[in-house]
Amino acid sequence: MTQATITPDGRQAGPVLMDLRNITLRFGGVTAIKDISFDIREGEIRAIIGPNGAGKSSMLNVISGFYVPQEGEIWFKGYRRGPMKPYEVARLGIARTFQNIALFDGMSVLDNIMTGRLNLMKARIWSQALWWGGAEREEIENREQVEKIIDFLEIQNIRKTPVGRLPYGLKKRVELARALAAEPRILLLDEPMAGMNVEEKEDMCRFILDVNDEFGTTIALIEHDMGVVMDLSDRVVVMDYGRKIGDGTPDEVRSNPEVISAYLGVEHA
Amino acid sequence: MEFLYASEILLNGLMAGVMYALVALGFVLIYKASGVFNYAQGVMALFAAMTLVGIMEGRVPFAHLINAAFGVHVSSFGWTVPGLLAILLTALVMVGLAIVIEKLVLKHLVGQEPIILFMATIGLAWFLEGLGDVMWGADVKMLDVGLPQGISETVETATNNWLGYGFFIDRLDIWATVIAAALVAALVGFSQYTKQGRAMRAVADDHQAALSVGISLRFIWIMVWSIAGFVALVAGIMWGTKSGVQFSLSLIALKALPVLMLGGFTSIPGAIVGGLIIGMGEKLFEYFIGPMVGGATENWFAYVLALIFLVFRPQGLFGERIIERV
Amino acid sequence: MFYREAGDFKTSYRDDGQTFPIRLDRWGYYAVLAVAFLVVPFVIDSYWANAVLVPFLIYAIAAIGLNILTGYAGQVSLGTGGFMAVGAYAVYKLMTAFPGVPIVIHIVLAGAITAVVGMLFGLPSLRIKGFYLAVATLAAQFFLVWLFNKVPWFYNYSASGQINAPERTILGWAVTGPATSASAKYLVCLVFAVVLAWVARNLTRGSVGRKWMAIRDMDIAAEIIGVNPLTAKLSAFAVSSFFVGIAGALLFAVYLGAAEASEAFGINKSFLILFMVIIGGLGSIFGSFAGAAFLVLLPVLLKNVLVAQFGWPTDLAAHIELMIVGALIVFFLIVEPHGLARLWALTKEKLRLWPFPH
Amino acid sequence: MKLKLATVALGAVMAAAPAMADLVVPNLSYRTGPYGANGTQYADGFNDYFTLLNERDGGIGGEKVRTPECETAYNTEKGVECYEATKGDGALVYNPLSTGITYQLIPKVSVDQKVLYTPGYGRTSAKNGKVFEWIFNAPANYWDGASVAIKYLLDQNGGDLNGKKIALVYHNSAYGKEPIRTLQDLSAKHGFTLTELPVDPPGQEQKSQWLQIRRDKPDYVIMWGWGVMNQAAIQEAANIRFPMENFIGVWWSGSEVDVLPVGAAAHGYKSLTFNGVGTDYPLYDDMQKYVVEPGKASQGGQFVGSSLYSRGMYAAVVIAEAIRKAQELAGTAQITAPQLRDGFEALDITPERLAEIGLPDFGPEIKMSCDNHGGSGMARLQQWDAEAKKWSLITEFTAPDQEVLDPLIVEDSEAYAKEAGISPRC
Repeated sequence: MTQATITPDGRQAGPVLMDLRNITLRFGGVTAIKDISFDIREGEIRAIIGPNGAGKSSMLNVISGFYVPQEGEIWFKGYRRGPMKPYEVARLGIARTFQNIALFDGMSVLDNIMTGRLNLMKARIWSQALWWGGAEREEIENREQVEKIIDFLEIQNIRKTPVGRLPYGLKKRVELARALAAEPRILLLDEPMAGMNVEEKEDMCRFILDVNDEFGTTIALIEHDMGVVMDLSDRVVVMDYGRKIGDGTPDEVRSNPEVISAYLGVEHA
Repeated sequence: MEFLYASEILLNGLMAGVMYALVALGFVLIYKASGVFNYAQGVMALFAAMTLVGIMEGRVPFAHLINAAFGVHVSSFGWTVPGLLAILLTALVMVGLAIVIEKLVLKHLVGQEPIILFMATIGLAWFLEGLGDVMWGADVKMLDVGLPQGISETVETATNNWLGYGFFIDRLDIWATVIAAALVAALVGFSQYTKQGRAMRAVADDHQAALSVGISLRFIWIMVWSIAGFVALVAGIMWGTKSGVQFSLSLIALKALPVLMLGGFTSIPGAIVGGLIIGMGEKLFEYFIGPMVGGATENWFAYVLALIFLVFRPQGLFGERIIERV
Repeated sequence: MFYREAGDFKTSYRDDGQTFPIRLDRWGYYAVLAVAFLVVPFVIDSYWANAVLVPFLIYAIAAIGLNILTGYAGQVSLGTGGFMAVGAYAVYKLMTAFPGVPIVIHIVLAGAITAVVGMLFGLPSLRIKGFYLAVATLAAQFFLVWLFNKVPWFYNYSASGQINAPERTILGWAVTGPATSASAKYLVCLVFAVVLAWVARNLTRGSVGRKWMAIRDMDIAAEIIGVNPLTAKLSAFAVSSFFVGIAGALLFAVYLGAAEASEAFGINKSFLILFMVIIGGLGSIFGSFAGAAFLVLLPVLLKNVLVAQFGWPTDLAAHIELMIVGALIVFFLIVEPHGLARLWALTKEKLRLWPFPH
Repeated sequence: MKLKLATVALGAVMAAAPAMADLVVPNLSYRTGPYGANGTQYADGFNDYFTLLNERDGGIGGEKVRTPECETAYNTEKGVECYEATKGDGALVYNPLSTGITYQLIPKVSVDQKVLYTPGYGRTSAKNGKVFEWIFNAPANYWDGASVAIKYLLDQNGGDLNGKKIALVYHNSAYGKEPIRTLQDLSAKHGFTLTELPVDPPGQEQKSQWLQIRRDKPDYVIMWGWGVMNQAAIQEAANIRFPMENFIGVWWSGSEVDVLPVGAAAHGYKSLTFNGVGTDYPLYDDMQKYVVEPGKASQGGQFVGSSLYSRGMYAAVVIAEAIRKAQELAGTAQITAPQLRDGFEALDITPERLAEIGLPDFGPEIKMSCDNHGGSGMARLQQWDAEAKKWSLITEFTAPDQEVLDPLIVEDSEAYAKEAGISPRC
């Protein structure tokens, strides 16, 4: 264990939890990510920003194991992660939400959140078939945990509603609940506030900060809304055209000339 | 000598493949334009062939039902209709059928999941099968629109002189190949060079976009189902000439499914190449491997071939590559 | 007014997770079970058993099996007939090879064997999706039927390739073979149907069921949240085939007593069971029963009405029956594509508010 | 409303069992499905003969015969449903015209004590009455057929088939597999080589089988087909110019629907048969007068005299004679199924009796007993005349090679007896 450091805004940030080294990802002839390295520390909120097509989502997909980079190494909890299937990555304790909500439309809110705990439920198939020998007990225990998250995210009244019927903002919240239910070491959020109104955004910000505070969950997020990112995160990676052009605290990034010209400059020109 | 036998089998397999492709073509047309996997295509071929025979022989439609209901004995108008005119009339019936199907079924199922649409076409298949029998009776009907049958002596003599072994090629198969080629050419021409054809392709590419530029989806559907009905008629004529018009004709749909898997549901060249591969493959397998495993392998071989192929190329021969995203 | 959930409070998660959370439903269910077990066996005659109830129960089991695969795990299969044949031939081989072992064990083992075969044919589902998979499962259908037809070992080298179920008893009552009484047939199938429906319900409400549904609703997202698609899909194929295999074993051993692969387990059977699932409702166990009841009863009903009541010629009646069944299927899909189960749920929702809908 | 519907539904399902005091001979027919074209003609002949007896003689022994018809579509489950729906009605005997349904019904009729009469189809070893008490399959079964065909070929070749090549093209089902064992034994005995070529039902596509025949050039082709497979095979045989006179079908491959679609090319095709064809029999005068002209014939009598119609009628003749015999033995006109079984076992249809009925030389002599439920097994050959569009009989009734068949029948029926726990009677 390396010793803990204190971030500029006074919050506790732990040792390096995940370290991405020289990641390069190509699709056919197109290079989506070019030799990027950065790390994520235990307990921090890490943001990845950049204009459209900068490769942010690809980066998240690399972390969650959906894309396998052609080059580079991923270190997690001090070990090098070999090529893994997405579900194996999930079992390491990496949970995520999606840019275009990926909830299971045919299931209720409760069941959707319960799917987040699938990796924590160990009852064998025959035990479940007969609903005997731990299957029921396990179901109830996990239900209790899920109910805590439901309370936390204030979605008690829609527990039994099929997610297909929910409005957009609530879906985003259910998706967060599902990711949280997995009790992840790292929570990846892919544009958690995209398409929300101001009120919903404020709620979501509050939830993200609370999650970070109360559960101590490490969070890596992608977000467009610069104001939100700068307020929320401890450290920021800036990407442009698949390259990393900046990395540091929000203040550092804000004053980085390359970032200003490549990103802010373009957006606010 | 073994090589000559094998080539003969190969040629015959290719021609059988043309017949499969003919059925598969109808599937592809409808799937492309409306996303409906039309299981009723086989029954449509049966229905078309029954109607054709019924019209040619001047049978009274629903004679059986009329007789049962009113206690009379009607069966025939007492006239016969020449083949070409009857084919034309049958084509009109198929257009009418397409309109009815669109009005009564498809219109109400817009936006449903593909599996529901698929099931609806099976329901449709049962209905059409019953309707065909009630309209024209369930007896075996002979269909003769003047297509020749039997061994082609020209080919046999030619190959005998040339290779020392007379190849067997069925004249009906030769005709089927010619007609299928003409049909495909006509379809391609239609979709490339006519306004309706372009509209059809636009719909196939993107429903929403096509709608937004003012193409009537319903018109396109009726048109596509009519064309598929016509393709069914052609397939029905071929198969009906070969083995009489009767119930089993509807089962040719099962022959077309592996062709579709292989060729991709959306590709016309895929249907043709897939048909050829399946026809050739199953005949060669039955001929060489069949005797070792007890024969009658044709029913499953095509499916297993297509299955193995798909495991390596999940989108089929000509299907577009599937890129997964989140 | 009478059918309501207001006031029916749950005080534990256990209560909340039960199969019939509404009290009246629970009572209705117990009443149906009581009638099925305590009344029907004493009044059933062989026509009702053989023409209606036994096929209904057997098809309900097969429909639940297919519903697990198609309705819960989202993998469309047209190989059900082939898998039923595996169950039938497995039970036949077991019955004739080990006559001393109780038949119930044979039937369950036949299900297990089918599960293994089902997993084998489920392997391509990892690469092939949607309709391509549906058509690919036809390979199982045709190949299995061919195999049972071709390899004499499967039918004990009999001259014609027919298999016949010898007599086996449970507690001294014949349940297979010619001497089986109508009520014995019915009871065996009923016990299997009830137990298997209960098992299916347990599986689908637990974590296995959630894995299946996650794969069904969005397979990529499911994999990213930690569902192994291999085990999820293969377990669905295995469980589904287990059910289907038992249905096949019962169909052959208890119901028909003799069978031939290509006739009894042909492609039509696959379609029939898929229809039951769709008409009944994808992803609903009650729907599987409803769908089976609908498609077993309707043809019998139509035949009796058209031939016995109207006195129409049998062939005309059969053709019109085909038209009516086909039209009804289309009609149902248009009116309620989610099947009888949804229709039933909507009715109950209305009833819940009745007579004060606002 | 719901309740009302349910009541109607219940009533309709229950409606299957009115009881009346007639002789009930259910006709489990199939007029739809893949084999509907064949089944419908057979069913017509079966119905019409009983209609004739009712109209002309007032039934049999003064009792009218009822033939409630039930559509099976050649499907075993529907067959079972039909059986269950009709058996409570005082049904005496079943003739389902399907080997599959027969296998379903064999155990059932033994328990319910109904007679199962399966002329020319069904389970061959049911000939052994010691094991199969309730099943009769006279006048001939599949193995008889195979043997008669080989006997005919022997006859054509001066008694020697040594070194000849014979191909069997068969329907890949229980039915089609029946003759294989017999033919294998016969090939060992007579020294011909046998090639087996299965065709998967329905059998529209037979190109590879016939290309194989074209290459191997067998001397003879024997066919066990049904439905569309028959005409597809005859068409393909014509296509490869296989000599039609060397192509012999079983009796189920010898109807007009099989050869007519092939046209002139089918000329000379042969098939087995155990009944006469055409309307050149005195009985048809009565048939015309009492049944066809008054409009009482099934489907307007359009198939009268066809091969399958005649076979259906012949089945009805045998059943009617058995009923007559049973009435005689029981001393009552209103017989039961067990009495009918006795009637079958005492049945003796002599050529004289056939002439009396108005069908001289229409079928072979049938004499059954407690242990022989299959009669003499005699069959004959017919040949298709494509110009006249009719079948003509080309041989007399020929007896099969019992020396080969008897051990096979004993073996198969004893295996069944052991499996089903039946102790032999007689």
